[in-house]
Amino acid sequence: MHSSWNLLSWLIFTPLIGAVLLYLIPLFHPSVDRHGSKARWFSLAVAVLTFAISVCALASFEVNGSMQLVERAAWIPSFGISYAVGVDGISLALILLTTVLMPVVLLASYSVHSKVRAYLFHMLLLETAMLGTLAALDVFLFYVFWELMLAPMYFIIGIWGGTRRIYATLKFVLYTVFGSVLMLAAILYVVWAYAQQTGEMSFLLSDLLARTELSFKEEVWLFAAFALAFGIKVPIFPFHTWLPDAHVEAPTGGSVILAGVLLKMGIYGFIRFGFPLFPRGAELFIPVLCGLAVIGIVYGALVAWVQTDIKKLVAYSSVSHLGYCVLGLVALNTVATTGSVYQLLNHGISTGALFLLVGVLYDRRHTRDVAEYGGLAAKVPVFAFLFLVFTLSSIALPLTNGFIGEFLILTGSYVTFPFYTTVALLGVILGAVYMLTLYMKTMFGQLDQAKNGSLTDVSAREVATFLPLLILVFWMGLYPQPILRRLEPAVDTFLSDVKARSQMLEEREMGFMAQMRPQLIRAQEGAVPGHGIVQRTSLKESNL
Amino acid sequence: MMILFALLGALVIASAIGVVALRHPIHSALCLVLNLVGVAALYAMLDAHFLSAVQIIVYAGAIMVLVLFVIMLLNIKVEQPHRRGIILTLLATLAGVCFLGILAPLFYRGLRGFTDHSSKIEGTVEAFGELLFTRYLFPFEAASVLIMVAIVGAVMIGKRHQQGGSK
Amino acid sequence: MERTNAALALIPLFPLVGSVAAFLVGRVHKRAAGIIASLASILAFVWTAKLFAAMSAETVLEDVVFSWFGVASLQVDFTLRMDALGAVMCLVVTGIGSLIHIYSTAYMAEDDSVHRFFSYLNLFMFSMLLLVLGGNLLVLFVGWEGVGLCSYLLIGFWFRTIDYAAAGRKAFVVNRIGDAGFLLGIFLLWMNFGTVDFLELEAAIAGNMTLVGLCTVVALCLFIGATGKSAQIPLFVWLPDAMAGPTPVSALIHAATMVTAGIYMMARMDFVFALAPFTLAIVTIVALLTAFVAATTALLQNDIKKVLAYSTVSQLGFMFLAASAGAYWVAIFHVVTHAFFKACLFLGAGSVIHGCHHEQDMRHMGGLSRYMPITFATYLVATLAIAGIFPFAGYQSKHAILGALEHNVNPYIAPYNSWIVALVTFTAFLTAFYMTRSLAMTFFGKYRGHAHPHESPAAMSGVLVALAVLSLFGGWFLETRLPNFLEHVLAVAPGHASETIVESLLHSWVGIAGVVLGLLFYTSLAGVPGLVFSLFKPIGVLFQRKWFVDELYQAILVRPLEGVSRGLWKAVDQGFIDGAVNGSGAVIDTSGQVLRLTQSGQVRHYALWMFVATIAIVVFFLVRS
Amino acid sequence: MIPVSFYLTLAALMFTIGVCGVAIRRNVIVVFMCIELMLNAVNLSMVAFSRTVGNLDGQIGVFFVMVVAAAEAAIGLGIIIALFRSTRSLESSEASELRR
Repeated sequence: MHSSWNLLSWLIFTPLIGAVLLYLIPLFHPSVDRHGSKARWFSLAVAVLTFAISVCALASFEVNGSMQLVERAAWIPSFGISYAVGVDGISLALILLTTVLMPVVLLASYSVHSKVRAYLFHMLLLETAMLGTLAALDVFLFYVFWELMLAPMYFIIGIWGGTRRIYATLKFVLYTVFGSVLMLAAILYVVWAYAQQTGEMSFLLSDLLARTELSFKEEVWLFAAFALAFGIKVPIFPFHTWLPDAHVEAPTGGSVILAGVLLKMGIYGFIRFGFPLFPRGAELFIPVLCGLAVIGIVYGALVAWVQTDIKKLVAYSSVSHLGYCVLGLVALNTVATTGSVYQLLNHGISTGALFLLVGVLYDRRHTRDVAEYGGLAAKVPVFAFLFLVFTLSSIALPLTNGFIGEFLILTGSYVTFPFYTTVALLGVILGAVYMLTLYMKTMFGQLDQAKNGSLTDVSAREVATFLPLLILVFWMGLYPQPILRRLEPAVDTFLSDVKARSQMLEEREMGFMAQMRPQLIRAQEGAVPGHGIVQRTSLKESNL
Repeated sequence: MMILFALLGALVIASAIGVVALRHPIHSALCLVLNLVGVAALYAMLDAHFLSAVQIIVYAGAIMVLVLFVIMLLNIKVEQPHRRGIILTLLATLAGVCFLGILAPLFYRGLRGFTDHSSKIEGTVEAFGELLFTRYLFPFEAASVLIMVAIVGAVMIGKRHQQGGSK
Repeated sequence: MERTNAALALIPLFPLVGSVAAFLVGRVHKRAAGIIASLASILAFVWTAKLFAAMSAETVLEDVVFSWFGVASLQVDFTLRMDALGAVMCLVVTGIGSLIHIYSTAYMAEDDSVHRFFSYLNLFMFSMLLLVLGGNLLVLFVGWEGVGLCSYLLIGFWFRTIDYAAAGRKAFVVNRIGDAGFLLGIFLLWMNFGTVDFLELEAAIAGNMTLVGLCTVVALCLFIGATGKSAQIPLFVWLPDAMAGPTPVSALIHAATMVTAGIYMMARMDFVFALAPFTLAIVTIVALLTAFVAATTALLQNDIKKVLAYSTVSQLGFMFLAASAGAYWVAIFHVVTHAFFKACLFLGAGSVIHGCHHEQDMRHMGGLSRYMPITFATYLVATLAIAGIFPFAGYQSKHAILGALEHNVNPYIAPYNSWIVALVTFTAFLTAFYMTRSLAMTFFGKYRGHAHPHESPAAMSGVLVALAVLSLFGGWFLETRLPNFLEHVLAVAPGHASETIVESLLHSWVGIAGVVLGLLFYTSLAGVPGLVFSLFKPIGVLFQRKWFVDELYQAILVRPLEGVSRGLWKAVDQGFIDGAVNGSGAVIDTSGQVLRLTQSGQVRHYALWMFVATIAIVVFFLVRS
Repeated sequence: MIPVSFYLTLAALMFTIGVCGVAIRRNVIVVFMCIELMLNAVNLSMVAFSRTVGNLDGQIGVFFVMVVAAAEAAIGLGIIIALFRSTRSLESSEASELRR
């Protein structure tokens, strides 16, 4: 397929067009479409269409590490801002995850009863924002989409959420905005530096990567700003407290999207922007990120264990799982980083499915308290089976998707961080503890709550929502090669880009200093002992 | 000339103070009419004949009638003095004095350099009209649109309220 | 070594298909589930036997099913491989598995969710076969975790009782601890050798004395994995609880097959352990302790299945002892004979439980030999076998273990060989004693229960007879054939001289002594056990309460960890982090509240402020100029 | 001839009185009239400047201010009537909905 088809633009904006049409076509007006069922079918069709387009993108994608399906057009030429989109293996995989999850979420939207049309509108808008974020190759465009993700989520939690939704949604938005404002400042600084050095303005990532020269100190600060924005989104350990609240209060669909896609954006941001732009700054922060990731793994697992709210438990398990992704990312070798991206997909599927399952229970019983359940396996066997499968996927049992990701991450990161990885293995154990405890308390035992006696098993529609995820769990566990094959070259490109830029910056800075003030070099080396050594060793290992 | 100016100035200031100081709105309004007439006379002294006429007709005539009409329509009582109002009065007066104090040196320093071209211009209807329909045609038309919008707005405000009131 | 391609994938495939079919068909036709599952299992056995018949001791059958996953230098194929060791294990798994399937069709006939049972059971067969056929560490690990899952599901099969479900969870979690160690071993091996394939690893490691340090660590990690799966100290606590599952499950998973996976893995990785004498010394000590502690615990249990469970733990200790002495074939030999007689014992216990209407407490049994003669006879044979009395199967394997321990050349252990042999002999004596106790309490004396015991149906008793026959002749049959068959895969010590029957009988004095003493204590001298118990009360209580290991773990591990978790959640998450977050929010809110006082909402105030601000701005510019 | 700064001083005084009136008075109509005072003060200064500079532009400005003032009167008085109907008072302190 030719890139002049504008495949990516169609992909990104199809949901938006659908969202606008929801309001333009009088057929979907609440007075005509009383229960919103027409609007639901329509938006489902839009999401499926988007999925079809993403499959086309996959079909025209060649297996190599380059950016493909690139489209570029000037947007605000006076500031060098352009509309530039493109995908490599990593973003394509995440885009497919998004387009797969979206129909599932829309199918699950039957639990939303009020303002259906607005809900669907926000969901579709959110999809556009997510796809745009994943495809953007212009920093400004990325930022716009990044912030655009926030608005629909704000309304989804704030309007259709639970009892403490206002608190949760404010916390979510303020946390995220706090980070992303710093990121904006950093972006502007980088572009300013670029303009200073080249005499022209450009927000295009490839320009910034190729030609912006930053000093080590600048890099550290800029990476810190990016890391805060992305770290909050991931979320990395001390910035995670918005997540349980947001998850608990969000409606089912919101939780699924939040866990399934939004959390991935942090890691994606690190891969696409944070690490390549500021390789030496990142280098300095790797031990910190790694430590926080491991803390997050163990901490999330421990805290998840003592939760009594099912959604909160799953939310904390997300903190633990995303810790693995961060660990794999900062290990910076092909195995671990590929595993990290793969684990992003897994987490989207298994945790998304777990939230859907909780949603199924919540629709029937309107409580998320573990103590309110128990012995359900006898009453709702199909549900129990689904719950079991996704639980196992979540605790990374071999032949489910989770195992591949976790194994790749741990194997790869063991090479770089033997100690941290050994500690992270605690998470493997604790993961089984909290998930199986949850499963035992809800599914096993006597059916002692009278209200559970009238529970009905999953309906055909609900089965339809789980079916794609179920297939993916086993497919990705049994035969991950089609995905890994596309991820690996992209990850290799990422790693070599980081390495190359790091060397380039190092040489330029040294060269500049040698020209200007030779005596400074010695002072510089004295001031940051070890820095050069750390870099050289870890980059050598990243050849793996 | 100077005597006339002094008289007019005294009238303008006195009536302005009257607007602010008198309790009854009707009295304030009447003072304002006096003030406007005084200003109109000052315009005339500055050779702005057309403006002087318009000031009398539009301001003193039309707008003030409207204000008086509203005051009578609403049958407004005398304003009761307020405890915090005294502090506010003092504060406002103080601020005003400060303001004047700051302006005074400005006038003194800044305006000495001005040369006076007083004899060269005539604010006649003819001169005025020529400018309005050539250089200022667009603002003029825009102003007419503004007035139309204002009329529509005024009607809408009145009308909507009638509906609300009837409920 | 000749590597030949063969359709190995069919072996695990039969039970996998059977699992799905049994579940789907079984939902409609209860009886069909058992038949389908049994058929699948038998087919797997037949196919294994067919392949086995065609292979020689040196053959390695190989089947690369598909390339599983691969990133950079980490390329993993889904390889199945069957060499002599794999073939032996495969035959045991499918053979014993088929028998237990058949037994289960009768045992579980009255259960409501029999389709679920057989589905899980076949799934277990699938995983176990992957475990023994896996050609690399990861396929083995798939089976390793898979059997753990099935064990979890089957222990908690009667999930309506929350304790059973909790036992399943305990099994899974404890196994996971071992698995973490196992994973660590895999990481180390991959990191250093860039492969996880057994043959490639063997080629890289075997006999390379420079790798001793690495191998010590790797072997330790792998052994941690083995302690989890094969219930050794410190991770043995799950196995007694696992008796919550249906009895055929206990027989298949928790006696005959799954728990021996650790031994199998050790034998499979013998080239690593061979370079790690220090680790082997640790294995010896752990296994010795496990064998002894479990045997003492078994002495005073009243639940018939608990006795067998602790006996299994103890026997697994024996196997590890053999393996740690480098006599892997002996360990595998004991795995096989143990599978025969322990399956027989468990199924016999199941038959008793079935006959006594789900009574498991031996104090409410007794005199059952009259009601269920076949069960009694087979139980007797198996008891004599486990006691290690000639010519029953246990004799040959136990004798070989003691022989191996006597000639242990491990530099860390060799000086204490005689002590170890003495303790093992004593443990063997205890084994004979407590097994005789359970035999006597169950089948001798007067019936003390209230039910109406009856013999089990033919499907059950037939299987019992088959296993009893194996327990009777299995050891004798395999004694020379097994080492010959395994010698190309495992190090086999030069065979000991054959002995006469009299010598053999003399060598079984330990077992005979145990059996005789047990018979005396629990039939004619019925008052003696109580007397002995009251004499050594503290020790007795210690044994009876299982050395307080569960309580200990609960107190030093589980509770503190839960407390810490709760503390982290309340103090760090909600207190500290959210405190900081909400605190900064509150600061902004408060300052807003203060500033709000300036906002009176009255236009004239705002006007005044505007005026003041204008003055301020003008002043600012005046001062600047 | 009267110096232009006399006019300006006069205008400044008027303007200040207007501002004080806006701040002091609570009656909305009086506030409205004070605003007219301020407008007039500005107009006066503009006419004076117009003479100083020597062209009619300042006067044109005044003309437009008057137009706007007329429009403002129409709308402003409409709002005052609306306000009175809803609060039965012309106290500006009564109309403090913004604060809540």
